Amino acid sequence: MIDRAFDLLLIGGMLGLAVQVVASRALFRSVVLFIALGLLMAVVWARLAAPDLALAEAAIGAGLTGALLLAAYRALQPAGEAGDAEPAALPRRWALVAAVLSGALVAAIGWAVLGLEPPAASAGREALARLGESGVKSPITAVLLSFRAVDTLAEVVVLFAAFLGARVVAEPLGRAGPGPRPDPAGGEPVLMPLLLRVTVPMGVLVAGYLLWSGGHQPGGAFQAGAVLAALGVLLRLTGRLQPVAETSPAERLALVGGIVLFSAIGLAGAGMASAVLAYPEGWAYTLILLIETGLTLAIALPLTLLFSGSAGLRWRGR
Amino acid sequence: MTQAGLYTLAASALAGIGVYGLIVRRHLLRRILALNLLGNAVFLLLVALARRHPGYVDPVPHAMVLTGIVVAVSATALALVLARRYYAETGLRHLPEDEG
Amino acid sequence: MAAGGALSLPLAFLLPLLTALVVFLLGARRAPWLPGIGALATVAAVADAVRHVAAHGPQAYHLGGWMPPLGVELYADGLAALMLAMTAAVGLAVTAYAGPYLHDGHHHQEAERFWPLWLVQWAALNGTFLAADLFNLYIMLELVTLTAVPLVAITGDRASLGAAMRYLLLALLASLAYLLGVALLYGGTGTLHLRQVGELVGAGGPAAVAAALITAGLLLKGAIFPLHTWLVPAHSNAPAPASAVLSALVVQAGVYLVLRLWLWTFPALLSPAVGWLLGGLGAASVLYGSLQALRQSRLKPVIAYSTVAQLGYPLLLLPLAAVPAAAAQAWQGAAYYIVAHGLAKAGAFLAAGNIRYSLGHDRLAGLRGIAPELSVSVLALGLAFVSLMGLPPTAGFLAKWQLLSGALGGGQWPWAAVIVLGGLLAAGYGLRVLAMALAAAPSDEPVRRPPQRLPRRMVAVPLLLALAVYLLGVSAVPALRLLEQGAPEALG
Amino acid sequence: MTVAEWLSVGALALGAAFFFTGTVGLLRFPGTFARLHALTKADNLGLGCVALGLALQADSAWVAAKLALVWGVALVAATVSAHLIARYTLRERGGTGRAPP
Repeated sequence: MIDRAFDLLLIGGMLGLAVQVVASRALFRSVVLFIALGLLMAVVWARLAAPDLALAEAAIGAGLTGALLLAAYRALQPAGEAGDAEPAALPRRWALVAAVLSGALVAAIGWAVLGLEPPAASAGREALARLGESGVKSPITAVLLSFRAVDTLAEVVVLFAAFLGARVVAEPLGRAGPGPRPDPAGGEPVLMPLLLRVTVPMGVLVAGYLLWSGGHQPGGAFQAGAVLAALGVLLRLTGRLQPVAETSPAERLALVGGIVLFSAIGLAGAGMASAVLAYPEGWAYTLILLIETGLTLAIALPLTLLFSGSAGLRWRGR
Repeated sequence: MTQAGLYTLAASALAGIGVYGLIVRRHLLRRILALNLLGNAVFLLLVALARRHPGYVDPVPHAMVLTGIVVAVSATALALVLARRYYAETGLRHLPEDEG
Repeated sequence: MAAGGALSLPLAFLLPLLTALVVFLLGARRAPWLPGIGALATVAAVADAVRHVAAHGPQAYHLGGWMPPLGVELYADGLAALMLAMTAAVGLAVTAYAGPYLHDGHHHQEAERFWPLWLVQWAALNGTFLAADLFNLYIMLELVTLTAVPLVAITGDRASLGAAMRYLLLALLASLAYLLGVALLYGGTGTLHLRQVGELVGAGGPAAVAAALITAGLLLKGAIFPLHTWLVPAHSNAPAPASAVLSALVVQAGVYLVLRLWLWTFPALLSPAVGWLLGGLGAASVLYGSLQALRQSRLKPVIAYSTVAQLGYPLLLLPLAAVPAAAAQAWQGAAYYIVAHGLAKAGAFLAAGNIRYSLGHDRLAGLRGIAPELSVSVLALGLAFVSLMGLPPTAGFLAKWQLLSGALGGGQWPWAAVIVLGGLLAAGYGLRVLAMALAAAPSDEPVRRPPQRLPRRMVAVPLLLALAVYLLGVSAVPALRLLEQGAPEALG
Repeated sequence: MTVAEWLSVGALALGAAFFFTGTVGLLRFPGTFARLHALTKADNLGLGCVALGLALQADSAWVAAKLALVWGVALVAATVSAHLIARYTLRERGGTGRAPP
């Protein structure tokens, strides 16, 4: 009873926020409400027994996407203009067409899901049954790095491709990313160094823990990479990391090293195990942990660079 | 109605809101937001459907959504950079309707 | 736990990917030979895959040794092998062409960025043709999109940025529509494997909704009328090698997947009404794209609208597939069409790139009198257009002939009429361009700036592509025999 | 119910009340400073009460320690962000051009 009420409250909040994101007059409000929606989604994932997703959503879906959106909001604000000055809304009949179209979509999907019987057998059931063969104890890590490893490989390449693409269309260094700091000459708030002194080591620790724990419980390269990327964003915003126009060799290695390692171990599987992307008997856990370590960097660095809007970063400690 | 059923219906409603926003709002940032709403709807549908099985939670959709979240942030980041550059070059924050 | 199948299947994905990563690691300037090596290695892997399919029938490779539904399968039948081979031919040509095009001193930064993007895209395209898994296909499609958009925007001018933005938003919408359908299919069947889904999904309501969502997404990616609006600005504003890849490969991957999914996964849903609807959209693309191509005043938009038109033909297979007398020939025609169009279109865009490189513009009215100076490029353009028109002895002719005789054999005269009309319109826009290019220079024209000299490799590549179209027109038997390996059971 | 459970329920209810008050303040108070005042004070206390209530129900001291850590980290984050918001507002509104330390 209480459970159902909580679900309804969550769904109501989620849909209410989504409507506000679309309908709100002020763009800034839409962006902030979208970030709030991301946090609410993290609660939804937890409700639906998906703690891995809750972690990833809070860090990536709400946190990093939010930071990217806010930076872009500021960049798309014309100088000296307070309001949003949005392009003229579409004529009324278009809104009607859109309403009919999206209403039809809702009806079609709703009708389809209500008629959908859960299948007797599923890939997930087999994954759980054969978890022991994968070498790790967490079913999601097993799916991501053993059963469907090629998806994970391709997906890290997607992130790399987004970084490459962002380089093609990037703005000049001074305007890109979060933009120039408001008062570079003025001092830093007194609490900032304190915060960094607490957050940075703790964040690295948390990332390391998440990486290691992915073998047997929620966590893994995605979550660890997201936490590291969040630290990168923090250091970039506080000026510890400065944007530069060149990618250093070390950064290049961090960007593609994990993917190269993953592909190389995958290819070696053709000779040393049964197939490409198979792990030799008894080596699965070690190799998966090794790959995940490489992937953590290959996730964290492009995300940080995409936020920074630069090809590289240099340390400028204070 | 089961919990999973409730959330699948919520997912279809969320998808509708996203598509509506994508059509009626022209500001590039709003269109990117609307696409992300639609993405969240798809993820929600996958996870809710994974919850229907008696006795176990299907890990495959969870892995798919985890992958999907990273793909979504990659695409969003590229779209935002492109929108900013487009604005810097043209001064426009929406795509003109007539060309193409 | 055995992989089965040829190792060259995963290599066709991994080799270009690894090349891209190493090129990025070293920098394209430090290793200008590396993309060429990677391209040759990829071509070798593809050749081996094609050889396996031709000799031993369809190949299935189980990545990680996990059988579906647990694992991801790579599957190459005749159709996939033909797509891989076409991609390899175009890929090799583009790699050879882009070298001198980008390294001429003006495009240093573009070169640094072009190579990794293009090589990742090649890997993703091979992955798209090989993946027998709905979710893996989603990631491959996203990878293709996220590499195609920067290629459109690589020149960074206003027109190309707007085109890239529009393309990206629509392509992301298409991906999400596709993924929504995949979610429904997995929810109903518990598997993501193309054929397993097909066996389990049936023809009920949820399957129909899923198929509609997936098809809408793919038609948007494949730029089929009325979802074609993004294509022309995107393809005509990109630099020549990018235009060639986008038109010959990227959009065709969408059309390929429409055929793949309807014939292998949803044959139960392919009722005559659905066939007519999809075929009708294809026919509308053919007619609309051709008519628009006739009205353009610049060369690259002509070729881009011709892409919209040519993408429609393969869809004509879907209404014909259910007609026993038409199915077999239409199947050969549609598959051959994708190959013929890919090669001819890549040749046409690269030849147009030469003209633009040399003259600095591509206005049709300014093409008068270029034939003596750009004879080889104009020849390549002309040969490519002849295939697009469907005249013998080209591959385009053969593909059209098979489609047409299939349609006539099955008594499906409306589709036959579309094919003939499309050919006539193509002749119209093709001859219009060629007439301009072959005309004598107007005598009253003010002195033109002398055309820039073309590197020899850029002259040769479009001609070789165009000649390949003729080779496939004259000797079609190996390719058609390849197509019979694992031809869909749904036909007829 | 044991004493610990009663205490736990009481702490949770108190925490919820603090959160409610803080949220009402955020929505109703005029001006950034007043809102900040309502939000940080009430919500930090509310979170503390909730953490305490949950810690009383925890299976082990280890879990209770983790809950305490959550509260501590949230306090640090709230302190710094409140400080930053206040500082920014003061500079924008005050018009002195110089930020306080």
